[in-house]
Amino acid sequence: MSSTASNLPIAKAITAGLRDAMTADDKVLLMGEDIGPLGGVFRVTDGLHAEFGSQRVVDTPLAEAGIVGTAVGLAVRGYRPVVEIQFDGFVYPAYNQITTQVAKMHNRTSGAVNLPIVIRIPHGGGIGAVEHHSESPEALFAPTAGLRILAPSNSQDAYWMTRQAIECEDPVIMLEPKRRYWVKGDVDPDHRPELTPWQARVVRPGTDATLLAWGPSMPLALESAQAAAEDGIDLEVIDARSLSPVDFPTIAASVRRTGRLLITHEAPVLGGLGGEIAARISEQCFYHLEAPVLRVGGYHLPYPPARMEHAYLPDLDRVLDGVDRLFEH
Amino acid sequence: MSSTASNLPIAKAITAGLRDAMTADDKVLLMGEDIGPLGGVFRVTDGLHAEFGSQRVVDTPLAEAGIVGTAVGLAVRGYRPVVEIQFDGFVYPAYNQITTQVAKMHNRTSGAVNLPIVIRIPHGGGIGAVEHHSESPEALFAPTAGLRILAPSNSQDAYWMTRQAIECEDPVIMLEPKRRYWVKGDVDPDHRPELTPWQARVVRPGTDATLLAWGPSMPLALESAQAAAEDGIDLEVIDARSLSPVDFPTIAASVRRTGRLLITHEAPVLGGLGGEIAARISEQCFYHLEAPVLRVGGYHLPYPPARMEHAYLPDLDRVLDGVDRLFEH
Amino acid sequence: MSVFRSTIPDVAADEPMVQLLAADGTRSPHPEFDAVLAGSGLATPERLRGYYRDMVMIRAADLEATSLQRQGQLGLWASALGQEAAQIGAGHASREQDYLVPTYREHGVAWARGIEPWRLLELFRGISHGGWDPNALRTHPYMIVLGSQAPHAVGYAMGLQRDGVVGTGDPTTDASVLALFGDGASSEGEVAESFTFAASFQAPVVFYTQNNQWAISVPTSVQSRVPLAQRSRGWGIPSVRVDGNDVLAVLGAVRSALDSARAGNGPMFVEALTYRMAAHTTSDDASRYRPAAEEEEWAAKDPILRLRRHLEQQGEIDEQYVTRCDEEAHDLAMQLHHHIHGMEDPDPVRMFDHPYAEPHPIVDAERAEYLEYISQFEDEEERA
Amino acid sequence: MSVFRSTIPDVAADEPMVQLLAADGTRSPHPEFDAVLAGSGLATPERLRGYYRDMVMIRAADLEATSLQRQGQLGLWASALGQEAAQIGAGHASREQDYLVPTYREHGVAWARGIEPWRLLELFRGISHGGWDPNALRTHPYMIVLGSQAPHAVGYAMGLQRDGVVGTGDPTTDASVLALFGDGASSEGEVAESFTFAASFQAPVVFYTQNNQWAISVPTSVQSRVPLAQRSRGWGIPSVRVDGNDVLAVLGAVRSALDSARAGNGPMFVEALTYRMAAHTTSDDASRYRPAAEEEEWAAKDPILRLRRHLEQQGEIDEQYVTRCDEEAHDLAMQLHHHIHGMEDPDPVRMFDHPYAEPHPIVDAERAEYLEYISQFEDEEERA
Ligand SMILES: Cc1ncc(C[n+]2csc(CCOP(=O)(O)OP(=O)(O)O)c2C)c(N)n1
Ligand SMILES: Cc1ncc(C[n+]2csc(CCOP(=O)(O)OP(=O)(O)O)c2C)c(N)n1
Ligand SMILES: [Mg+2]
Ligand SMILES: [Mg+2]
Repeated sequence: MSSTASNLPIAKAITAGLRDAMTADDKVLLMGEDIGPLGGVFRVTDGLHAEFGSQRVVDTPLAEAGIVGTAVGLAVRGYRPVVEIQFDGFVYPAYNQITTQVAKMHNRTSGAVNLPIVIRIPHGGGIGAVEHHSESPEALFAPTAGLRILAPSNSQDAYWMTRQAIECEDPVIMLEPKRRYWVKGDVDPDHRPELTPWQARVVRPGTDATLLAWGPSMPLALESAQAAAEDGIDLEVIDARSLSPVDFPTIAASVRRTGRLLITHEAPVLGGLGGEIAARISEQCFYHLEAPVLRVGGYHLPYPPARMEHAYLPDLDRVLDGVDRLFEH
Repeated sequence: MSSTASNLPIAKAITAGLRDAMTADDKVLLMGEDIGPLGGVFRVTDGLHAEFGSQRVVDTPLAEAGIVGTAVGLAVRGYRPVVEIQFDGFVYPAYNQITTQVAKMHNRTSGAVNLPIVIRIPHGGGIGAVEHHSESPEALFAPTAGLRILAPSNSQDAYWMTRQAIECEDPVIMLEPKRRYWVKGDVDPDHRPELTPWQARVVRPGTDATLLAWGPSMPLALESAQAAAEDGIDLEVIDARSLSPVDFPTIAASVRRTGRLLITHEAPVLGGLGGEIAARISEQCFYHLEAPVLRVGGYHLPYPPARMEHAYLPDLDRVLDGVDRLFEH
Repeated sequence: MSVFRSTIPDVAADEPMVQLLAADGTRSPHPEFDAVLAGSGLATPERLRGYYRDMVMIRAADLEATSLQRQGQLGLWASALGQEAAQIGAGHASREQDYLVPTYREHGVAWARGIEPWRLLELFRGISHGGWDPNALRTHPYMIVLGSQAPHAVGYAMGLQRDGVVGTGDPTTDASVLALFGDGASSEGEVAESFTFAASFQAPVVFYTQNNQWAISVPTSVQSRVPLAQRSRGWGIPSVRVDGNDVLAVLGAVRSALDSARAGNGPMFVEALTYRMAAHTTSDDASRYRPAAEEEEWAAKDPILRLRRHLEQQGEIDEQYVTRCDEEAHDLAMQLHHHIHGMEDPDPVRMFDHPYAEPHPIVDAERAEYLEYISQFEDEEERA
Repeated sequence: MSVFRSTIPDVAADEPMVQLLAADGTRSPHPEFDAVLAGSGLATPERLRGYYRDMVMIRAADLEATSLQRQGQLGLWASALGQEAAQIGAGHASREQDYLVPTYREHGVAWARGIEPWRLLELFRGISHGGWDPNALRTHPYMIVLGSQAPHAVGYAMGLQRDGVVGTGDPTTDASVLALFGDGASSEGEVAESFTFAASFQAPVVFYTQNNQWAISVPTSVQSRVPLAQRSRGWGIPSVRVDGNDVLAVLGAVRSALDSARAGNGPMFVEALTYRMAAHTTSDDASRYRPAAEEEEWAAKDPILRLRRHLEQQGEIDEQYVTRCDEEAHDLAMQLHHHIHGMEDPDPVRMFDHPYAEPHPIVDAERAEYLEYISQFEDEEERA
């Protein structure tokens, strides 16, 4: 065990989580493109190949369906594969395996087979990349029963969600906030957090409105709350943390207090996960809502070229504009 | 041109639409598994291979990514490929091509290349089938910009949407209501309908609440309205018709009149397209809604075995229960 | 010949086919496979009679299933008629510790692995999506999304490597995997990726295609211009084409490939040339795309008749045995008939049982909602 | 040898490599490709000097792009250093009417097709996702999702068949398609499916892999245990391995394959063995996974130097020409430098321009919303 609290960037917290999981259970193995000697293009598996060897840190052929599909077979055989998809935009060749196999095998076997597979996906934009490197595909996976989705936003969650996703008997997609990989935070690997990974966290209590975000959008949410506070608006900020299942009770409880909800995510608003959340909260908090649930997110466009992404991504002004609109009602 | 109004099952109306499109434009060609001499497993392409030959009605190798991917190349070369995916559950191997290529090529080429590709998918459940044959994947495609999605619910729409989807310069996914393929209806191939394919249709005007559905759920929606009428509740029934883009103005206008909205679809409620619609309508009609937007649909489960599907699919009782709940508020 | 052309066989369609039993039951020698069969004890007269019985039994079950479907008892049935030798042979060629990864038409393989036919029928009836424990029976569930099972097979084989049960030199404990897919499914990219993984990691997996000439209405020639057996050679995966209606050729090829794989020599590929005698499924009408003459031609190559003729020629089977097999087969069919007709529909609440292995709040809430909703009707019924 | 083993080459790694120019510039004869080169006029001294110039130019552009990236002017750059012969050769081997389907590292191919380097740089700068008209330049956009372009190439080739411009006997109007992908991408299932479609429909497409030894940090041996050239033979697609740093071998192989395809003889596959001299991209650190010695070994096989030596040996190039090429290359680099440094960022509203070809109410509404939102700030600025 890493066994000492420390200050780590999110990427390194995941590395530590992987290392500790591999040490704790020799059925855990890593698979993916360039995760071996290179340590992954984001260096998340840095050092693990040297430490655990090529049977447990496997540089695979370049074929995402093959990676996820062989992970299924390994899981049936009793292994706990942790798969790295290099970028969000390259998960789609594995979409069939994830949607029809990973998600459904437990159900297909009437519960006889568990598939404790973790699919790690660096996700989101804002890194000035070329096409296909900045996607936010959460809504393309969340509707599929059998999958779980986690989206850590800080180092402590990154460490523990990695551990807990690997321990989970269900398949888990981990959406890692790629543009925050190098943001540091405290990690305490010795004390299992009280919150389960499936629970949302109220990161900043507030009274006037609720602001919900996750993963890479959390810093923006907190920054927005601070700015709003300067304008006299006290926002309650919630980190959704789990995107499947979404912790609706925690969100609803907050909205019942504040009467207003703004959701922000990088994915397009149209068809984004915010829609499902808005729909449920609108239903569950019908009599508490003083304004419609609003969303600030990407547009219904292919993710734009890097020099335009600042206008596509939610930013402080757009979130504050959303907050203002919450109070126009 | 078929040139005479007639009474046709939905499947045959699509056949007629394909035939007329192929006659009108020799760049139109059909591709898919078993669409040639067999006429497709649902016989939608019946007779077309004999009529147009194997250069225009192409039995392809059994590889969905290859089918959609070669359609992209044909479209770049100036053809208008109409692709048949045999069942909804088998579209996922082509998901990468659809999501990263079909949807994005026009944008990627800064508008230089159009991809007038139609992807026909028999969709939905209720046919007593084995696994993977009863899926409702609309929410897995609707978030992706660049795609359009049509869901005809009757023969006239089936004919004309086929024609119009093929004429459209954008790629269109046609979700065909497989369990209604043999339901007959009038088709008038001579008069282009006034409504564009992208508009919703108020199928039954009503005053007390709006019931929105599409494709295979339309008969249920109408049946429900009739049953509700007997209970003194006058439902306005809307056929969404286009699922991308959804015609929000028509729906919102109705809800502003009725003050209530129930959405029913076969896909799981959680993460279904109804969520996005509920979220938008809740926002746009905030002051008009007398009850939260409610949804009746599938559960967050893999589509169940045939002998349980009746309990999974929305039925008259569940929709009426939803209607009742609209008035509990 | 050009530097390009010289790289492929001159007449690519000329792929030899290993046959040990001719259609009339005549036995030809095949030094390599004969040795395998002799060494394995897989071809003793007693075993051969057993395969005959197996094939008769599974064909009876298959025909009964078709008639159950006609009676509305099954939603669908995918008949394996004509493929009995290819399936019974492959099933028995595998060893106890091997893991088999089937498609949806592997009734003979399932039978050989000890999976009762009613479990298959359950699936086609629409009771469950898969009824057995894959690890207990060392057989993957029936798989419907074509080709998707192939990487699972390779992954499982990679697991065997990590478990240290490959290449130890003891074939009674070393294990390997048999990955089954059809001629049509061979075109799926996931199958190709499976070849890549298997070759790169030298995984102990044998790919096995029953080339039954058709993928629904599409002939194999659309999937490959050259014999399918050649496909894997592009990865350096050795392969062979055998007569799939010849149980001995299938046994020899599959056992020898599995044993090579378990010994640590990497993947192999076997193409068994056979014929789907029935329509694709009970929903299909084969007369729309293939001539009756073709069906008749293949009827003459029937794998069951062939083995019986061989056993008769060897004097290893008598009328009595044949009759007993027929009777047992009839009994099996009757059992299936009664079992299925007597089946009650499952309580739909069971659909909430296994979406997840761990508790899930949405599923729990929806289950509760469903039960509450259903209870209204029960209340009504009670009141009525 | 077993019936299995006899189906694959004995030592699979023994794949002959066609080479016309040795590393030191020595020319060896190759009757078949010599005839192709002679017949096509592709290897006149003038053309060869042209290729030399092309390679020098594109290398200069490439190096400049790397430095522009270091200056923060590009988000990323994928250098093609070392692959100039493989790209310039393939580009020029294609005929005007052919359609080329590149990946994201095809700068030499783009150059040969008349696509100005600044258009490539735009992409890496993050101005657009693709700036040219594929039909006008008969070159597909740069493609990033590995392998996804391969079926497009086959589909385009199927379109050529339907247009009647294949196999008419006139190579000056008959057309074919060149589908490019890397050694890494060759593992993607979509590439395999492309082989299947191309073989089944005998589409006029040539698959072309620049095996530059690496897929980021993963050596080609992980993608295939046997030489990649052998892959396509599993489909009966003839193939050849050539020295990818030898522009003559590339020209001969690719032209002869394209001409065979356009003549109606179906697909072919060419593997060009080359080396990615730089890191994968400017984000990559190659020292983490490959030894400097390897890079040095390949530096000695430099394709540009090789052609120059050959031309020198033939007395077909002089110091003056070399100097002029260097000067032109320097000018090109300077032009690129100024062009890129002078570039203004596009108005983000342009992101709403091309999601759809036809009007779309959601896009229109969101564009309007965006403009209104933006106008607040303009108002503020005006007020300020
Ligand atoms: C990915 C996918 N695409 C399409 C189908 C529909 N389908 C079911 S069986 C079949 C033909 C399969 O042919 P083959 O692989 O030769 O197996 P066989 O049916 O002959 O046993 C098709 C197209 C499917 N099940 N999965
Ligand atoms: C489907 C997909 N998976 C992963 C990636 C990330 N990626 C970009 S380039 C690359 C390596 C490609 O290697 P190769 O095909 O040999 O081409 P090269 O870079 O050597 O030119 C990888 C893994 C991608 N672009 N697409
Ligand atoms: Mg078949
Ligand atoms: Mg490479």
